Amino acid sequence: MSSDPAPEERPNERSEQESSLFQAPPLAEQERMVEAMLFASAEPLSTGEMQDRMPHGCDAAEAVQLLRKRYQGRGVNVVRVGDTWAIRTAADLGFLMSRETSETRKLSRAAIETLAIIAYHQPCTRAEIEEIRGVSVSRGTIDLLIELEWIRFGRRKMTPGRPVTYVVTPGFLDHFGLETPRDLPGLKELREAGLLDNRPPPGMIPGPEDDGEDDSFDPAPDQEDMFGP
Amino acid sequence: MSSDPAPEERPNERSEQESSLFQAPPLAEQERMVEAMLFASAEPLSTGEMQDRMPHGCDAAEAVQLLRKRYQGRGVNVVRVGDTWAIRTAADLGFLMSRETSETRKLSRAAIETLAIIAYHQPCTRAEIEEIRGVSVSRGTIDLLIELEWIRFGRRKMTPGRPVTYVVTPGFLDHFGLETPRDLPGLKELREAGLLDNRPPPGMIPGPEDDGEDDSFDPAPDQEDMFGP
Amino acid sequence: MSDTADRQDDDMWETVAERRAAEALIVDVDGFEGPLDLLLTLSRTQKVDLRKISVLKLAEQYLAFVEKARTLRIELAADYLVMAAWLAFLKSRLLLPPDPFEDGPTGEELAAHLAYQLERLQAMREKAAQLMARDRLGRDRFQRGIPEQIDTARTVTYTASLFDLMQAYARLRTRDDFRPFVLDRDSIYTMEEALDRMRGMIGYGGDWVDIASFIPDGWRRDPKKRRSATAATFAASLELVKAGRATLRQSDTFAPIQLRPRLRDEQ
Repeated sequence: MSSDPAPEERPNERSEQESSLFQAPPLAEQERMVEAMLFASAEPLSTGEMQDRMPHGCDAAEAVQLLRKRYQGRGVNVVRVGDTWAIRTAADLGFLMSRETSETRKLSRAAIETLAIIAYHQPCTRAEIEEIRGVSVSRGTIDLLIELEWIRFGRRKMTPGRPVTYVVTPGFLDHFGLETPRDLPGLKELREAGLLDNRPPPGMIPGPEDDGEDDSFDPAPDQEDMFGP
Repeated sequence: MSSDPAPEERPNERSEQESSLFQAPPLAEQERMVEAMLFASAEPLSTGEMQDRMPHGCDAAEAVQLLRKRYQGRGVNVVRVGDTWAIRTAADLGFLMSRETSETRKLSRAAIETLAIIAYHQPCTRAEIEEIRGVSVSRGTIDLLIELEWIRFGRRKMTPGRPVTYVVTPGFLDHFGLETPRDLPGLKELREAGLLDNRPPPGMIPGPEDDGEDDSFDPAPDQEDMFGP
Repeated sequence: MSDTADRQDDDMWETVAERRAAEALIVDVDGFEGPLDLLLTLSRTQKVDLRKISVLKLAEQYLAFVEKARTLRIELAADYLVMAAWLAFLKSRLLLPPDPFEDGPTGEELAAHLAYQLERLQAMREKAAQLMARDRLGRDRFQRGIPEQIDTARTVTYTASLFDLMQAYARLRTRDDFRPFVLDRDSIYTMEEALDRMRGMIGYGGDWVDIASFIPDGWRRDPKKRRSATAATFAASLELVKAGRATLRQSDTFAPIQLRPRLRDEQ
């Protein structure tokens, strides 16, 4: 008890929590808790974050699955966003929400294409984006996408110059309604068609570090991880 | 449906909406709509406002009642706010809306020194602490130690100005694993523990009680008084 | 240049309307996002699967475009011209029989890569469009309008061990012990003290005085103190002589040392 600095601040909760130390609340109750937390938050929450706030012994992951089922087909749905969960209105009811729509900035073609290239090729360097688009990428385009919190810096590539890479964020997944980057439309087809390969121009002998395939920065595991089968 | 600002963006919904002009959607569907609106709205909505946004023939008031029933006992409830409706966290789950972060911080040097002086010299005035530390003691340092319940006010000193004194508390003894303040190691033990490794000139080894302070500075009698058997 | 390409070019300039349209295409060169974008646009006139595109025909179209742009004196960015040069090279590679002694990629390989680049760019454009057409947050799907404030109750636990406490106290006490070092001076009379005392006593002019008379009262009995005071007074006397304020004399070895303040005009 001496390690507890302020037990007298919340005596009730404290004792509630303690009494439940060895007996987690029923699952239905846990579901209610997850429901309350997801409703209250505009941002997606991880099961870890939720579990931290729940009484001892709760299983937020299981409760989320129950809740998700409960909200299937309802006006709001429990959606997965990467490793996190959120409640979002059903897409077919968007017309009701016209008043909530805030003026969204019109994105330039360069920004949209750059975003798509990063999403499908991540982790992706600026040089790779430029190679695919055939033009240089302006600083402002990348800045805008970072500002929108749709992309962020990934690890540096272990190629000469150690270029930074870009990857998409959970905010990107949330915005475009994707559970994981694997759910990007047509990803499998593109990969099968070889269109996601880093194919060097003929005549260029790909060195061991030429396309970042070296051991210390092998993009494959990342992609496997994110886009895996 | 002139309220739809971008009908050309979602032609399908548009036509769906039009086909429903003369036939209100099923009540279950209306309930979904109300659910989505209440969820997404930045402020509570009246049934009138909701009905304005809903397809022709809908009865928002009825849909709200259905929804309210559905959420009874759930983690969030549909509640009436004046003439309007809102979704709110169930009252019993309010505790989930606070995140507890605990942080372990090391006591500042000023605080630990002040505490040490009070422990070794109690009852001890602020002026005495300052004399020993050689710098002034901030109000915040004393406040923090009081807040931690490691020190408290002792009796006023019978010297001009009748300054307040500070003494350590049983909580202090508990935290530091001492039975009485007399268990604090003296300078001899400190030296043996290697804490006073610089050898002061001979004849200059003041013990904790041996620094020429007046009698009231002697911790022994008062401690007897405070924590005595 | 093949006949078909020439005829096509002629056709392009047949009517005023078409000519205007073509000019618009050229003048609007800024509207293209680089040579690859232009090539992709041109490839659409072939109306075939990008994988079956005739790169040779495409190269000719591009070169014709650049040529037209030049006759219209339209400034073309350097990369358009670089592409033109490369396509001219590619065209020659595709038209001439392969040189068995020459290293490097064949025309077909180069053409295949260009086709691949176009296909990849086209694919990315389609995906970008699909992405933007998804049910997007804030347009089709919405988050909670009144998110509830999660108040963070931060509990700070301060830690300090008994060792910290002892160390802090030891630090304070040790600092006391090591205040600027001062010798135990109970029985030491310094030259500075002697000087101060003597300066105050001698004034200007006067008789010879035994320097022992300058030793303060308390310093005469205790031998330790007397020794210190005598030495200090002697040293101070020498200082006064050095400063020209006094003269010293001693009649004999071990005889008393006498001091006489110097007169002002003696200096």
